[in-house]
Amino acid sequence: MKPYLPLATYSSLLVLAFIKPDMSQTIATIAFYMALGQAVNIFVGLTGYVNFGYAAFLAMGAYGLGVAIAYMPQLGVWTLPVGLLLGMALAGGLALAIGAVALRLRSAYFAIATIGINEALKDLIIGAGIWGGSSGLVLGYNMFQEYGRDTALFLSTVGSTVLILATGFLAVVATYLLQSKEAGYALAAIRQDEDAAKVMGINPTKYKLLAFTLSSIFSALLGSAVFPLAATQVFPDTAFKVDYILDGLAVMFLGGAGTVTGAIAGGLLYVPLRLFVGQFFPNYQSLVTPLLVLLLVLFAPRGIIGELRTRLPLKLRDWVP
Amino acid sequence: MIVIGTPAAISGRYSTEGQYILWGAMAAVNWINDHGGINCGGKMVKVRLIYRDSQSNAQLAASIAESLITQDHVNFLLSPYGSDLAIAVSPVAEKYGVLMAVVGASSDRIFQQGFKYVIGVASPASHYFWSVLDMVRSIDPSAKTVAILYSDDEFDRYVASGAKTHAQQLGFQVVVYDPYPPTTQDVTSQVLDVKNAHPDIILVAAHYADGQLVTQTLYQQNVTAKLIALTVAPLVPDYYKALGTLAECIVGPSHWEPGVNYSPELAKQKGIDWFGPTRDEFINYFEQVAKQMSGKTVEPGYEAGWAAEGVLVLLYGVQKAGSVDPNLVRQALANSDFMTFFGEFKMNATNGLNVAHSMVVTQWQGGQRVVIWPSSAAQSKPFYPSLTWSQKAAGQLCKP
Amino acid sequence: MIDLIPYFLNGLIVGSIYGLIAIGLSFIFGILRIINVAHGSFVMLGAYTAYFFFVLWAYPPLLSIFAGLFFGMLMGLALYYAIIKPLSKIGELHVLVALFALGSLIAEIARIVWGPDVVGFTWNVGSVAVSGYVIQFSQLAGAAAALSIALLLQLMLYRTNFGRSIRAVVQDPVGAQMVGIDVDRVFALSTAIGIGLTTAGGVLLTLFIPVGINPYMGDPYTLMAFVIAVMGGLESTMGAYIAGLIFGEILSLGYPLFSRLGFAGPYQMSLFIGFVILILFLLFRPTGLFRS
Amino acid sequence: MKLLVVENVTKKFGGLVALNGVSFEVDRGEFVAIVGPNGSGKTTLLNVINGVYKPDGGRVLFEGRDITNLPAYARAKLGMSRAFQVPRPFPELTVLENVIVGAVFNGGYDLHKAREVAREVVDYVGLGRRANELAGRLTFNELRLLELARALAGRPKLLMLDEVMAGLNPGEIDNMTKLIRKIVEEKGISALSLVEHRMKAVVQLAHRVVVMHQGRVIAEGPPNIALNNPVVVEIYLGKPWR
Amino acid sequence: MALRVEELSSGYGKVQVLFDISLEANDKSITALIGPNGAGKTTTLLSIMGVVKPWRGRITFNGNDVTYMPPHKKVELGIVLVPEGRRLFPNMTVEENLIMGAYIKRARQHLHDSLDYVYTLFPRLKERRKQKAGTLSGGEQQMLAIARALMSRPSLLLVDEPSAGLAPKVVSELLETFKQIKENITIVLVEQNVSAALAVADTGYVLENGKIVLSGPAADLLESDHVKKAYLGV
Ligand SMILES: Nc1ncnc2c1ncn2[C@@H]1O[C@H](COP(=O)(O)OP(=O)(O)OP(=O)(O)O)[C@@H](O)[C@H]1O
Ligand SMILES: Nc1ncnc2c1ncn2[C@@H]1O[C@H](COP(=O)(O)OP(=O)(O)OP(=O)(O)O)[C@@H](O)[C@H]1O
Ligand SMILES: CC(C)C[C@H](N)C(=O)O
Ligand SMILES: [Mg+2]
Ligand SMILES: [Mg+2]
Repeated sequence: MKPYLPLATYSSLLVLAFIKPDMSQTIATIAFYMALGQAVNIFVGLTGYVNFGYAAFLAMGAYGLGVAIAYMPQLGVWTLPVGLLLGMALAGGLALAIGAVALRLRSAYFAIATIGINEALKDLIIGAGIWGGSSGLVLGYNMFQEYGRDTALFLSTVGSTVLILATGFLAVVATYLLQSKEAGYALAAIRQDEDAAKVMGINPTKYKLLAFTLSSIFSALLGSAVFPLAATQVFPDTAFKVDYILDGLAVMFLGGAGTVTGAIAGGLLYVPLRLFVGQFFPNYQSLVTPLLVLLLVLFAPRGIIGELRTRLPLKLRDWVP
Repeated sequence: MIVIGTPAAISGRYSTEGQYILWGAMAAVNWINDHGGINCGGKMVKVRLIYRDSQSNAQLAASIAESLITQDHVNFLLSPYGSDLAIAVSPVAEKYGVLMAVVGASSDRIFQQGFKYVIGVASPASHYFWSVLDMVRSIDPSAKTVAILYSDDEFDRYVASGAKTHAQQLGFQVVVYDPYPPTTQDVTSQVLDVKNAHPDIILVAAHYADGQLVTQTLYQQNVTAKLIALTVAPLVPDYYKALGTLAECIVGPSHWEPGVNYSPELAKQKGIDWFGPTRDEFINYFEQVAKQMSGKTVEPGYEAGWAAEGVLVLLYGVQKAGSVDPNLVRQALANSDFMTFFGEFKMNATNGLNVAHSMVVTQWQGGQRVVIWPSSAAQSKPFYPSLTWSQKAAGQLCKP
Repeated sequence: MIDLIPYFLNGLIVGSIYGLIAIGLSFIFGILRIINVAHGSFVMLGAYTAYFFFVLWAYPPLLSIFAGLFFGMLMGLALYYAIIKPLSKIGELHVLVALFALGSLIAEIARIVWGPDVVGFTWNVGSVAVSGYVIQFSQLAGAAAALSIALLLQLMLYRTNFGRSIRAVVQDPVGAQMVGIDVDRVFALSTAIGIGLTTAGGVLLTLFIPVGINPYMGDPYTLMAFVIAVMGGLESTMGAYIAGLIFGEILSLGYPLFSRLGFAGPYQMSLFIGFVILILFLLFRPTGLFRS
Repeated sequence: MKLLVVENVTKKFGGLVALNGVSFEVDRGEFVAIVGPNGSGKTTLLNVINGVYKPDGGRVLFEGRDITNLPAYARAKLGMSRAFQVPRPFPELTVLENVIVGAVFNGGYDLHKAREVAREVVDYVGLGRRANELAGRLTFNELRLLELARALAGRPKLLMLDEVMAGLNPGEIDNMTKLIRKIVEEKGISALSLVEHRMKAVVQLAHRVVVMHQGRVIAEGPPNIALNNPVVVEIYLGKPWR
Repeated sequence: MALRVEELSSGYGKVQVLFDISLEANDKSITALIGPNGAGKTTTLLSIMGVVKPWRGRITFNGNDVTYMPPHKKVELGIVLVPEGRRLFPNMTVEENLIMGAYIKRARQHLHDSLDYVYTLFPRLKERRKQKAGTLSGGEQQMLAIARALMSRPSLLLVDEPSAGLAPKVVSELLETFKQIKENITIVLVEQNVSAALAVADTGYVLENGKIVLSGPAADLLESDHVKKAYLGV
C-alpha cells in the first residue's frame, strides 16, 4: 500500500486552514470526522469487532487534558503536553486493560462489554463525583490563567484544528505501518478465521489488542482536541455520548471499511451531507446518520473506496489503500 | 442592519421552552423594527434575527454559534435555552469576541469564567428559591425543615445549592438533599427519602418533564408538606392540564409574569430610562409571532419575556454606545440603569450579571397561576399550608 | 436507622418490569445469536402504544398490552425479513451495526412523528400502603402481568411443539431443516415474539413512569436489558426475569445506601454496580447466574 | 532425544474417560499413524498434543521440554504444525498470502524471507499455478494441498495430519500419500497422523502404527504386524489386513 | 420411478456447480452417486432436498414437481436427507433427537412404532438413548443421523457419505443395514468408498465436474475401465 494520497490530503487541509482562516472551522469539522473514521477503522475495519463504547476513549482524552488544565495550574503552559500525554495514557491503559480480557470474547459479547464499560465509567465519574462529577470541567477561566488570554484563544481555535489534522495524519501512518508489517497479515487472518489463525502461531488477542490500543490512543487525541481544547469544557454526558461511534461507522462505511482512503472520502462526503440536510431539512438532520449507516450496511457494505478498489487494476489499487 | 444570531433550541428536550424563547426574541425585534429600528450613532438601523435549530444539543449549539459568527457574520448572539447549552456556547462568543446575551439559562457558572463577552439579563440560578424561602420565613416562623430534590443538571444544581445555603442562613434545617439524573423516569427512591424525613417544605429544582414526574410521585407515595415548590414545571400551563387539581397549591418562582407591572411611569418615578415595548405591546407582539409560527394562540411566559429582554438589552447598549462594536456596547451597558417591561437592568461590570432583577413567587390557585409574593406585586395571598394530596385529588381548590 | 422495606418493595415491583423488558433481548439472542442493540427503541414504541391507547380510547395498559404484542410482532417480522435475514449472510458485524443504526433511526422517526416532548398518563385504580410504601394497584397488576408472560413463555419453550422446534433450531439449524422444521419461519417468528415481548414490556412500563414517554427514552433500557440478560444468562428467558428482579433491587436499595454514604450521584453509583456486574459476568460467567 | 513424548496422558469429559493413561513416542523423521475404532480417543489425543485440550493427567514433552501447559499458538512456534481435517484457509487471502502467514507466524521468518519460502513451498506441493488465486476459489483437493503447504512453511519439526485423507478418492489418496512421503523423506520432518481409517495409506506411509481402543493404546508396531494383531482385527478392521 | 431429476443446474452465488444433470432412482432400490471431490455430489443432494435452490431443470418425486419446494415441505412429502456432518442436536439426548426426527405431523402419529423400528436396526442407540448426542463417537453419531432420518417415515432417503470417518468394521455393518432399509425405502447414496457403495447399489451414476459422465447398473460400473482407473486405484 502507498499512503501518499491520504497523507497528502491531510497535509493540504492543514495548509488550507492556514491560508484561509475563515474556513478553518469547516476544515476542523471535516478533519474531525475523517480522523474519527480513521481511528474507528483501525479497530473495527481491521479486526471485525465493533466497539460501541468507543466514546469512552474520546472521553479519556478529553479528561486527560481537562484534568491537567483544571487541577495542575502550577504547570502553566505545560498542562497542554502533559494533558495530551495523560489522555493518551488513560485511553491506552484503558484499552489494554479492557482488551486483554474482553477481546477474548466473541464479537457480540465484546460489543456489549464495551457499551457497559462506557456507561460504567460515566456513572462512576458522576456517581463518585470525580473529575468534576456531573458538573464536568469548565476550563475557560483556567486556560486564561495558564496560557494567557490570547494564547488560550489561539490554541482553542487554530491549535485544536492542527491537533485534529495531525491525529488523522498519524492514524494513516499507523495504519500503513500496521498493514505492511506482519501485523497486517495476522489481522487479515484473524478476521477471516480466528481458530485457524491460532494454530498457525498467531496470538489473536495480541494483534487485536494492538489495533484496539492504537485506535484508542488516536481517539484520545481527538477527544483532547475537541472537548477541552476547542470547547474548553468537558461534560460526562457529552464526552461519553454513545453516538460518536455511529458517526465513525457512517464515515467508515461510506468510504469503505478496512481501507485508509475510505475514511477520507467518507469524511469529505459526510460533513457536507449533514450540513446540506441541516440547512434545507433541519428537522430531518438527525435522521441522516442512522439512515445512512443502515442503507450502507444493507446495500453497499463495501463503500465508495471499497467498490472503486475492486474495479481498479492491481497496480493502481496500491495507490488507493 | 444589526444582525443577532441564535442557535435556538427549537427541537429536542427543550423544544417547548426553546420555542417560547425564539418567539419572545422575535417579538422584541418586530417591535423595534416597527418603531423605526435602532438609533445607532444618529442613524436608524433595522434589526434582523437569524436562528438555526440546535436540537437542544450543547455541542451542536456551539458549532452553530461558531458558524453564525464565521459564516453569517452576526453582530451579536442570543444564547439558546438551557444552561447546559448556554455554557457550551459561551466560550465561542468569547473566542470570537462577539457579545452574547444569555437568556433562558442562568447557571451561575456561565458567569464565573471571566468571560468578557457574556452578559446575563436575569437572576442567576442560585437565587431561584430565595424568594420562596423568604416568603415562608415571613408567613410561618414555625416551619423548620426543608427537603430539596434536584435534577442533576447545570441549572438545577445551582438552584439547589443556592436554596440550601439560603435556607440554612434563614435558620431552616435541610433534611434531604438528593439529586436525580435529568432524564430519569423514576424518582421513587428519592421521594421515599423525602417521605422518611417528614419535612415542612419541599423544594424541587427541576425542568418541565421531571418536575411533573416528581409531583406525580409525591402524590403517589402520598408525601405531604406545608409547601411544595418547583422551578420551571409549575410555570408551564401544561402542568395544570396534566395534573388537574393535583397542581393546586404548588408554588413556582418566576422571573416574570404577564401579571407583573413594570411601566414607563414606574421608570420615570425611579428616574431611569424606559426602553422597548410596554407589557401589553409585548404580549400583543408575542401572540402575533406565536400565531404565525405555530398557528396557536399562546400567552407569553417568563421565557418569552426573558428572551425579549435579552434582545432589548443588547439594542439598548447599541443605542447608548452609538456603535455595534462589542467592546463599546458592553461598556455602555456597564454604565446603564434602565427599565423594560421585564424589569430593571443594571449590570455587574465584572461578571456581566444583571443585579437589579428580582423574582416573583407564583402559586396555582383555583386553576390560575397567580403572583403571591412579594406582597407589592402580589395578585393574591399565599395559600398556606397546602391542602393534602387526598383533598386535592377530591377536587378541593387552594382558594384563599 | 432507615427503613429499607419500602425501597425493597419498590425494587421488586419495578424489577419485574425490568425482567420482562430484558426477556425479549435474551429470547432473540438465545435463538438467533443476535444482540438486539435496537432493543430500547422497541420499548419506546410499546410505551407510545400504551399512551395512545390510553389517551385516545382510554384503554388501560393491561388491555393495550395485546396491541403492543401484536405491533411488536409485526415489526419483528419486518425486522427479520428486511435486516436480519439478508445481513446474517454477510456477518455478525453487519447485523450489529445495522441494528444499532436502526435503533437510532426509530427514535429519530418517532421524534419527527410524535414530537420531542415528554408525555405520559396515569391509570389510577387505587393503591394500598404497605409499611410506608404505597403500592399502586396498577403497578401491581403490571408486575403480575409481567410474571405471567414470563411463565407462559417458559411453558411455550418446553411444552409445545413450536418450543421444541425452536430448541432444535438453536442446536443445529441445518439438522432442524432435515427433520422438517421450517427454520426460516422459526427465526422469523422468534424475532417477532422477541420484539413483541419487548414492546409489551414497553406497554407495561408506562404504568411505572407517569411522565417520561419520549422518543429517546429507550436507550437506558437497552443498557439495563444488557445487564439483566447477561446476569440471567443470555439464553435463558426465565433467568432474565429473575435477574430483572435482582437488578430492580440493586437500583432501589442502592439509592438510599449510596446516598447515605455521601456519594454525589447515588443513582449512578447503583448503575455503576450494575455495569460492573455486567462486565464481571461477561468475563467470568457468560452463562449467567443459573447455569453451570 | 525423542522428538515427542506422550506420557501417561489422561483426559476425561465428565464421567467419560476419553484417554486413559496413553503413552507413546515419536522419533525424528518418523511417521507414526494412529488408528482405532470410532470413539477410541484419537482426535482427543491429537487435541491434547497440540494444545486444544489440557489433559487431566500426564505430560506431553516436545524436544525434551514439558509443553503440557503451553497454549496452542506457542506450541506452533516450537515447530508443531497441524493440518486441519476440514481445510480452513483464509478465503480472502491469495494462496501465496495464506502460505506467507504460515511462514511468518509459524516459521518465524521475517516478512521478506517469508515471501521466498512461501513461493517455494507453494511450488513444492504443486500449487504454483494457483499462487495468486484467492484461497476461497480453490477446489477441495487444492485446499488440502494448501493446508499442507501452509503447515510446511511453518518449518515444522512435527507435522500433525488430522485425517488429511478424509474425503479424497483413491486416486487422490495416492497422490497425497506420495507428497507426504516426499515431505517426510526429503525434509526430515516427523509426522503424526490420523489417517481416517484408510488402511492402504497407513501401510504405505507409516513407519509405525499406534492402535487405540477405549482411550488406551492396545497395540503398537510396524503396520503389517500391528494391523494383523487378532485383537485389532476383531475390534477394528472386521477382517484381517491382506 | 420414485425420483426423477431432469437437466438440473445449480450452484452457490455466481458459481455454477451442476450442469444439466439428469438421474433417476427406482422404487425401493439403492442408487449410488460417486465422483471425485468437489464434483458436486453433495450439491446434487442439497439441490434435490431444496437446501440449495436449483437454478434450472426439474425435479419430480412420485410424479409431483418438487423443484422449488423448500426442505421442510419435502420432509412432509417423504424425502429426507442425512447430511454431511450429521447435523444432530448435540444438547439433546439420543432419544430426544429421534423424537425430533418425527417432528412432522404424519410421523408423529407413528412415533412409537418408528422408535421400535430404529432401535432394532441400531441396538447400539437403544443402549445410549439417554446420552447427549454431542458426546457420541463418530460411528454412533452416524447411526443416529440415519436413524433420525428414518423417524420421519420417508419414502426417499438421501445419504451423503455415510462411511466418512467410520472404522472399516462399522462401514461394512452400515452398508448391510442399507440393504435392510431398502426393502421399504428408496435410497440415494453418495459415497467415496466406491467399491463398497457399488457393491450394495442397484444403479450407479458417476459425477465429474458437475456433469454425469457415466451411468448404469452398479455391477457394470464396477467393471468399467473408467471407474476402475479413477476410483478403485487399480
Ligand atoms: N468435548 C467432549 N465432550 C464429551 N465427550 C467427548 C468430547 N470429545 C470427545 N468425547 C468423547 O470421547 C471419546 C473419544 O472421542 P474421539 O473424538 O477422540 O474419538 P476418535 O478416536 O477420534 O473417534 P472417530 O474415529 O469416530 O473420530 C468419544 O466417546 C467421544 O464421544
Ligand atoms: N457453500 C458453498 N459455497 C460456494 N461454493 C461451494 C459451497 N459448497 C460447495 N461449493 C463448491 O461446489 C463444488 C461442488 O461441491 P460439492 O460439495 O457438491 O462436491 P462433492 O462432490 O460433494 O465433494 P466431496 O466429495 O468433497 O464432498 C466445489 O467446487 C465446492 O468448492
Ligand atoms: C428557569 C429556566 C428557564 C432556566 C433554564 N432551564 C436553565 O437551564 O438555566
Ligand atoms: Mg476423530
Ligand atoms: Mg460432498
